[in-house]
Amino acid sequence: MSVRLTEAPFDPGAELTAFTAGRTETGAVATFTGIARAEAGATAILELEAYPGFTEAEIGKIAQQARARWDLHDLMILHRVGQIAPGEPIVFVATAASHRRAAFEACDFLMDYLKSRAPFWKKEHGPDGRRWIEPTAQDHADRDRWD
Amino acid sequence: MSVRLTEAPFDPGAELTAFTAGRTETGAVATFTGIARAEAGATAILELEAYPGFTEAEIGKIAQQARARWDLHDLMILHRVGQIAPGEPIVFVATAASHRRAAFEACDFLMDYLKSRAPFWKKEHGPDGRRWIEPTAQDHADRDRWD
Amino acid sequence: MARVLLFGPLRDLAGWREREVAATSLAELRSLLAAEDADLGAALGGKGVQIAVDQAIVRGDAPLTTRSEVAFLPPMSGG
Amino acid sequence: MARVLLFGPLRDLAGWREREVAATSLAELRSLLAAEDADLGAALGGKGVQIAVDQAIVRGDAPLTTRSEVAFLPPMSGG
Repeated sequence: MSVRLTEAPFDPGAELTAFTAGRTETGAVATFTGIARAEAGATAILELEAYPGFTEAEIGKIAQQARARWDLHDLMILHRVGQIAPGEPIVFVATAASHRRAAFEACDFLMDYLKSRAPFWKKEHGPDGRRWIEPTAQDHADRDRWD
Repeated sequence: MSVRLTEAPFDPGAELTAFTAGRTETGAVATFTGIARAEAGATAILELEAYPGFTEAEIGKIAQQARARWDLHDLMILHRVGQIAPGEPIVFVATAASHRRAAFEACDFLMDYLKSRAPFWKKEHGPDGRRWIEPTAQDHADRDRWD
Repeated sequence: MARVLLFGPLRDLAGWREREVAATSLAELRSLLAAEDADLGAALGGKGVQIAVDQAIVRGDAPLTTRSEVAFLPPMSGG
Repeated sequence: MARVLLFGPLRDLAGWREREVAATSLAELRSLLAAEDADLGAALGGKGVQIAVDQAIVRGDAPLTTRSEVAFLPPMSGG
């Protein structure tokens, strides 16, 4: 299991290649990649701030919940911090299980929790200035599906 | 949108890299990779037979259903045929959308339909000989969730 | 001469994958194949076996031309 | 000298991200910060602001040592 933050851009494909390598019993790998949207020029740069140490530990608790709930062989969470340009990946989550239902559900669950509860502070730098973003009502509703 | 069959092994990571490249408005990419399981030595080789032309066309119909049902920017389905060794990827599905719920649900839907309805014939070559495989009751139940 | 294709367990049962058969209808083709190999004839009419003529699923009889491709598709395994 | 960290909009409001403050409890630390900057003092007590001492969330008052790290965490954006 791995939970990492990175200031540098990353390639989700390279992460998937490494995550799937050598798995002869896994059967199913689900992934999610979140990409910064340009929103037709409305957002130039996204700035994500974490609390190093604390943020990884809180995400690790979410990961442990997923492991308790589904029979997973492995999972990984990689999250960008700092300045992120449109088109760059923000988050990559991968789950490995014997069967696809567990892999899909755990990946979906991890994303819902990351989007609504993970300790990040997010600022959009757009043509109309800067603004801090909070989770949307949809983000909260998505997360509440798992209660 | 792309639907491909391949006799050669493929790297799901390389497919994901290509699928995500240059997407500045996509937001969300979900993928699923199905990998041949060794099942602790019980399965040595998996043999997958397709009906070239027909199989791609039938999968294309499933893909069109997904596009009608969810607001997708793109999708791809890549499927191995021929002799597949344990640990080798069998199927890779990727979906791109503005928001993660559409990407996840369409990917999940495509896999359920591929596993239960796609025109493939699958044979396991194990230590106890060869046997043809049909979809499991679980595969049918998974697909029926979408009716 | 329609081109006949067998898939999956049907191919194992028949011992061939592809043949040319002179038949002007699906019904005639099926009786020719059954006359040669009764087990195969029974299997071709078995539960869940679908027939595609020129890659489109057909039910009941269908005319065949010399260029027709007839595929017998046993229950599919999925991917 | 506890180390004080501000995140997100609190950092923008205060104009600093990290400072050393001499305080032996969280309550003392908060009054010192509020005495210096009333807007910040109000924001630190605002809705949804959590406080972590040495990376563990605390509620109410807490003693601080010279090595304590105090983080004020405004409502999180998620990833």
